Amino acid sequence: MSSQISAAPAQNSSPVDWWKYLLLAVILLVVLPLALDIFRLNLIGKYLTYAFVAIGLVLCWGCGGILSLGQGVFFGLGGYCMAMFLKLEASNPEATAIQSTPGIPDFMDWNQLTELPWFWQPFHSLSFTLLAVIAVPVIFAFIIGVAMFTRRVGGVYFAIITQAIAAILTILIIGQQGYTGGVNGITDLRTFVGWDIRTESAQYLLYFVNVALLFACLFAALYIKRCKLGRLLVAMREKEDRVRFSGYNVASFKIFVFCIGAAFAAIGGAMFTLQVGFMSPSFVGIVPSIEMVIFCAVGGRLSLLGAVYGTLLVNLAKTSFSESFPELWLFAMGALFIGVVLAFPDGLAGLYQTYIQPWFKHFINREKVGLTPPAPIPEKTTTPAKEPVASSLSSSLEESRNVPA
Amino acid sequence: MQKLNKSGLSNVLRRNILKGMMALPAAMLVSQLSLAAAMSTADVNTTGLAVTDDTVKVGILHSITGTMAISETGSVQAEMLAIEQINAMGGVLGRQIEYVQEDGASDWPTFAEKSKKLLVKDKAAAVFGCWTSASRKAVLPVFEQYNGMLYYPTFYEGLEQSPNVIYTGQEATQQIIAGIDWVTKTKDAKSFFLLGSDYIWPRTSNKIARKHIDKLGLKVVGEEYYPLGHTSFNSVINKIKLKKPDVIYAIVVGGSNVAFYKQLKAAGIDMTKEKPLVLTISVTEDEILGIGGENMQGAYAAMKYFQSLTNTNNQEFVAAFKKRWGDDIVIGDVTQAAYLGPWLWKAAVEKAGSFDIDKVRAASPNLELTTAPEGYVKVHENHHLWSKTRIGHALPNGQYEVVYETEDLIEPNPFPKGYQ
Amino acid sequence: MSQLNQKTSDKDFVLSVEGLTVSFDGFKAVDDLSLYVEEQEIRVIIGPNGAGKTTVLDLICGRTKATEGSIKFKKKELTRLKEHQIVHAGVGRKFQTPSIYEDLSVFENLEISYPRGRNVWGALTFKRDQQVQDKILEIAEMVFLTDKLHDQADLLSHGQKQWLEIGMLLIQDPELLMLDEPVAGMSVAERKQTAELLQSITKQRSVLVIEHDMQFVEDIADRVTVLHQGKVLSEGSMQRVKNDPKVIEVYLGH
Amino acid sequence: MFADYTSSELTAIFAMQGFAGLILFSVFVLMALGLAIIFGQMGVINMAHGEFMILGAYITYLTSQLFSAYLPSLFDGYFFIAMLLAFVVTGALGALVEWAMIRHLYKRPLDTLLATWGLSLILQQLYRTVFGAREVGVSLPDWLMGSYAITDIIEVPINGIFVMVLTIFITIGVYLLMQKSRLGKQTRAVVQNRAMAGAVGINTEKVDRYTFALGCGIAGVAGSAFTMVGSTGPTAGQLYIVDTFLVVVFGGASSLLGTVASAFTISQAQSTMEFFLSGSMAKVLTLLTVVGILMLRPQGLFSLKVRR
Repeated sequence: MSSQISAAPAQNSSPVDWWKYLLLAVILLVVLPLALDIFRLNLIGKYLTYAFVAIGLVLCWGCGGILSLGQGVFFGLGGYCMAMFLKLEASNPEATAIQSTPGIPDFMDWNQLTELPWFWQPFHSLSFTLLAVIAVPVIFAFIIGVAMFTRRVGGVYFAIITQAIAAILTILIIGQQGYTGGVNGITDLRTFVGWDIRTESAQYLLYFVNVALLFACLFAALYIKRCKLGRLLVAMREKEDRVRFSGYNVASFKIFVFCIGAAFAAIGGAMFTLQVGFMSPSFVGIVPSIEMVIFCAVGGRLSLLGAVYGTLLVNLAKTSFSESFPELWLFAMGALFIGVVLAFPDGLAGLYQTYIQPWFKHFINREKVGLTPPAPIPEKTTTPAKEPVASSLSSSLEESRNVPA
Repeated sequence: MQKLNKSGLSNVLRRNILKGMMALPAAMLVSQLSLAAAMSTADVNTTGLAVTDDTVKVGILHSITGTMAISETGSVQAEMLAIEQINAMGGVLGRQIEYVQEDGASDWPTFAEKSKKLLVKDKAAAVFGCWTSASRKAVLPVFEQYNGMLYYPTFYEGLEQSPNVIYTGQEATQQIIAGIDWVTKTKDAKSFFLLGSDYIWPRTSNKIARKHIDKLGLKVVGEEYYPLGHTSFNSVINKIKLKKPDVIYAIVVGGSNVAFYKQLKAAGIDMTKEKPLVLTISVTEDEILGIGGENMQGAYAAMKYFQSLTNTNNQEFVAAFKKRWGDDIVIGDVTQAAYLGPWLWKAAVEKAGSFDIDKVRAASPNLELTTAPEGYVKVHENHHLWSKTRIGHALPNGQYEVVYETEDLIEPNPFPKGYQ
Repeated sequence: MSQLNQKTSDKDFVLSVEGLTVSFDGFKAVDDLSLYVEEQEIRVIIGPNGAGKTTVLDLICGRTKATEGSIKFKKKELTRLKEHQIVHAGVGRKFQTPSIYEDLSVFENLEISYPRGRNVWGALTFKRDQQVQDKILEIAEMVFLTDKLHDQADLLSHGQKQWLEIGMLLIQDPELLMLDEPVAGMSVAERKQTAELLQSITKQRSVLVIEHDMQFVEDIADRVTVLHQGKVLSEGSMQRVKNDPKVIEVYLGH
Repeated sequence: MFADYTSSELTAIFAMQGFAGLILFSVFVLMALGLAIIFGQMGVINMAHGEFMILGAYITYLTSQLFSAYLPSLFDGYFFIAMLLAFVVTGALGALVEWAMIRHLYKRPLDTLLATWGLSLILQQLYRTVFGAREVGVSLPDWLMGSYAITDIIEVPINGIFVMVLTIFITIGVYLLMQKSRLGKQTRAVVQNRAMAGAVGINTEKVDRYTFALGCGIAGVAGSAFTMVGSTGPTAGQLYIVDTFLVVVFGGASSLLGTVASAFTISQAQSTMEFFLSGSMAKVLTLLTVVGILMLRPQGLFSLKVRR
């Protein structure tokens, strides 16, 4: 039966271009460490922690159409959990002998706390901390997800509410400075289980751990994107009701992918704390949350690798711009936002697919001429890139507008 | 007025303009060059800082963008002016100062990143910068790890003493205790309402104020904090009206200031009547620009510097500052403290005969500066400055009239016993 | 099996709707409506615009919550179930405008509708095995889309999209199939094909159809229910309904 | 906490506290009205709304400078001209932005969020370059300053009354415009069915442009009014944006009445809580309550149950 053969590889599940992942791995693991000194490499490592968030956004926003403007919350929660552990380690009684209450973090002493608050106690334990880094943000995401998705809050409303949550958490962290370090954040972190994280060798090691975790998240995201759940996400983005009336509990899938995004962000946050040596409420707020969406949009909201490249490029541009023209930076960043949204809604990945890939394939095909008869190229990428995005987003607005029924 | 302001800002960009200015005191330069030759670079720089036979590199690290740019602009201008003046006088150890300016973008992690860049990549011999406590806390580990030297200009909460920072602004006790003593003695104040933005400096400062008020046997009738950027203060103003304090002790910062004083005036609390009297430690002439002189008229501020100081040092400084940055510019306490940074560093380097951080640090304590606009200052062992505290009375033109000044220099005491 | 045989045991309706009422801010879109559908029956609901036809389907499939009344499907109360639970119970619903996933291929559209891996874990571990592929091919053939299996769904014609959506329902193998205007926008030939399709698929199930095309209704309907202002105006064979003076007045007479 | 006060003092305080809530309410309404039109009626998420407000504030500042330099005798009345100018200029900028950016994005509402965020960054930097990073002080005519003493304790700020009166006028104006005027009807028609509205001869492009410009113009007037109570600096606009969106969403985005009601609820809640709690906690609790209620009732306070 010829149809049997044709049934197996459906078009959208074309094989993974593993060489692209290999290329990224080579760039991150070989080229950059060799080409850059540890200062720059550490910066790259810092930027890559944002890429964790961007990967999560590809799943949530690109695939599932769920735009969260509160991903900074999860990044921050993960980072804070790690920072609490490191801070307790840095606040041993010897190092804090000058305080009125030695042995507690310095900012608590400044705020007249005389003992460690209960919720800080478990962070003496490494294993609890590692668990909390993931669990706290995921549980938080789960609660938000259950509250919002089961009530079918979607699209624009979801974006605004997550934004408000980010604002609330920022005010709370800043207001409760005796417990959280306030606007200063948790600073002056030194060692991780006795290992000085500020030395060059530590920073090299942390960088590689960071990249390894990034790839773990990339592959996890790739799996999700390519399995049935990934197709369901796309389906939900387009026709949520159809999915629902095909017998799926739509909310549970949204909650799942939102929690995954939160988990990725949290890992990024924890790695940020380790590599940068402090955590600050400025990551929890609205501005970084929106910036992370932009990293994802620049890379191409549907492309996992694009998210990584987008994050790197925007941040490198930001650093170099603000080093040479600090006052022009905001103009450039603003123009980038508008440009990407208006002209390249599929970001770098879209540019690659429309311009570079066809040329690339053409080139390869010319090489192959003579060896094998030229096979017709399945031009999957010629479908207008803007269309899916447009329809998905308008349907998400419809969804959100339909809420009051 | 705005035009001048604008051209001033765009100048910030054009650091190359300095080169033109360096050419001016050519004669001096020649004589200094021989000095430079006398002190070989290898001698004055044993730790690989960015020092050549003719130049030495320093960093300026403030927010040029973001919410804090409002406050930090004055500091940048002061530091640039000081550096230009030092260069015109022949530089430091015969070497012209070149500065690398970085933007902290009102974002603490960015401050950390940029400070690291200044120390690791640029090998800056000193960094002048930071404004908020949060940015200082963010860069502190970096300066300690890479052994840099930071000159920090802002009045702040104390509770810190780093070998890698010289604090050119006042720590909290210097600013607070003298002010409270003054209102109790001369204005017969008995009750206080403490108000602040919600972060560490106002909270710590109010704690010190409260302890001191308790010590004096007086009463605190209320203490309130509002998030940074909060703009509606009517509720707290009602509370103030209800509690009828003699003194509103206000440590509101940033844009909230504008809203607070405008609403205070609109609510019928006329500060010129001094019932209640407003005493602030956070509103400099810089902030009054935004608040509007007519809204601030009658308030008192306790600080170490006001633009209206009449000593000759200050008159020269104000004239030079206006010449450089425009006639309409105002100079606040922090701006003056920022101006001290490069001069203190120059003095320390020259005393040490070396740019090495460790030698500069060793040379810093007990260093005196007689040319400071605020008068005479001296560096304490604890890296803070001895300074006088003055009380200014706000005039409608946005300036403060100095109504009181402590007789002696106040010793800095960043870890005040009994006040924590 | 003959229809008469079924009628003798008419306590066992597949779907029995009783006293169903829903009001939107006081406006009763469906008002005390009762409706009974038998096994393997093709029931067509007709009525003028705004009669509440689509709302009835919405109520049955859980898209809209009833204010009052009960909907029993195989003796199971549906009014308290969530949409996906109603689907699991065996009710499938096609929307008025074709509702398919235009970004996915026909194959993937059908695959997503395949009733396996319907929870998060199931979807994560779902395998495209032979069983799934065979079923998809079978359904594709039924809905005349075998050639189009690997086309992206937005390239289909309007009629083909309607078929695809019917196919997506068939693959779930529901016992009650609800179709909202299945032949709207179809050519005459396509209508005929669709009518045949419906006849063939009712061999195992009941079908509830909303349709305006009277010729099509005559072709397929076992019985017809006429709705007017949220109430049942008339019910019975097409012939009877056509001759009902009430119906003529409010609907056909226009 | 009330034991120390006489009952007349308490009455006075509650009266003033209520008034403080009303001022906050006016501020919220002014902020949210423009957004209610742009977001509620057009579905565009304008993250640069705060920057449009600040533009209005800067225009007011410029006008005040101009008047005090050239027309000091007319200074008392400059504020009205400033508001008018603020409306016109921000409205014009709004129309420009709609033409250059927004009209390409009507089908992608979430993307308007990103694009307008970019716009807000550009505007902020523009203000910083033009007006300097420092806040500018807007001097007010004397008659707007000070307060009106009703009793010994109860004093009512005059600019507060001014803001309230202004709010009432603008709200009524906007309501009439949206409900009764041709533009309002056309706007609603376009929002409900763009294709159909176009088919019956409504120039949808023009309607979009005017509506967006109107929303921005109202933001400009709001900014102008805010110079009386708040600060005018390049980044001041960002302070308002979250509150503003919450007010609109909480009210049920498509209903102007809902926006007003939600502004009232939120402002009264916040000002009452501010009196009993610390400022930060009051803010957190208010926002939390709003978000909590939105989770329970995502459609907001006011919205019609519609048939779909």
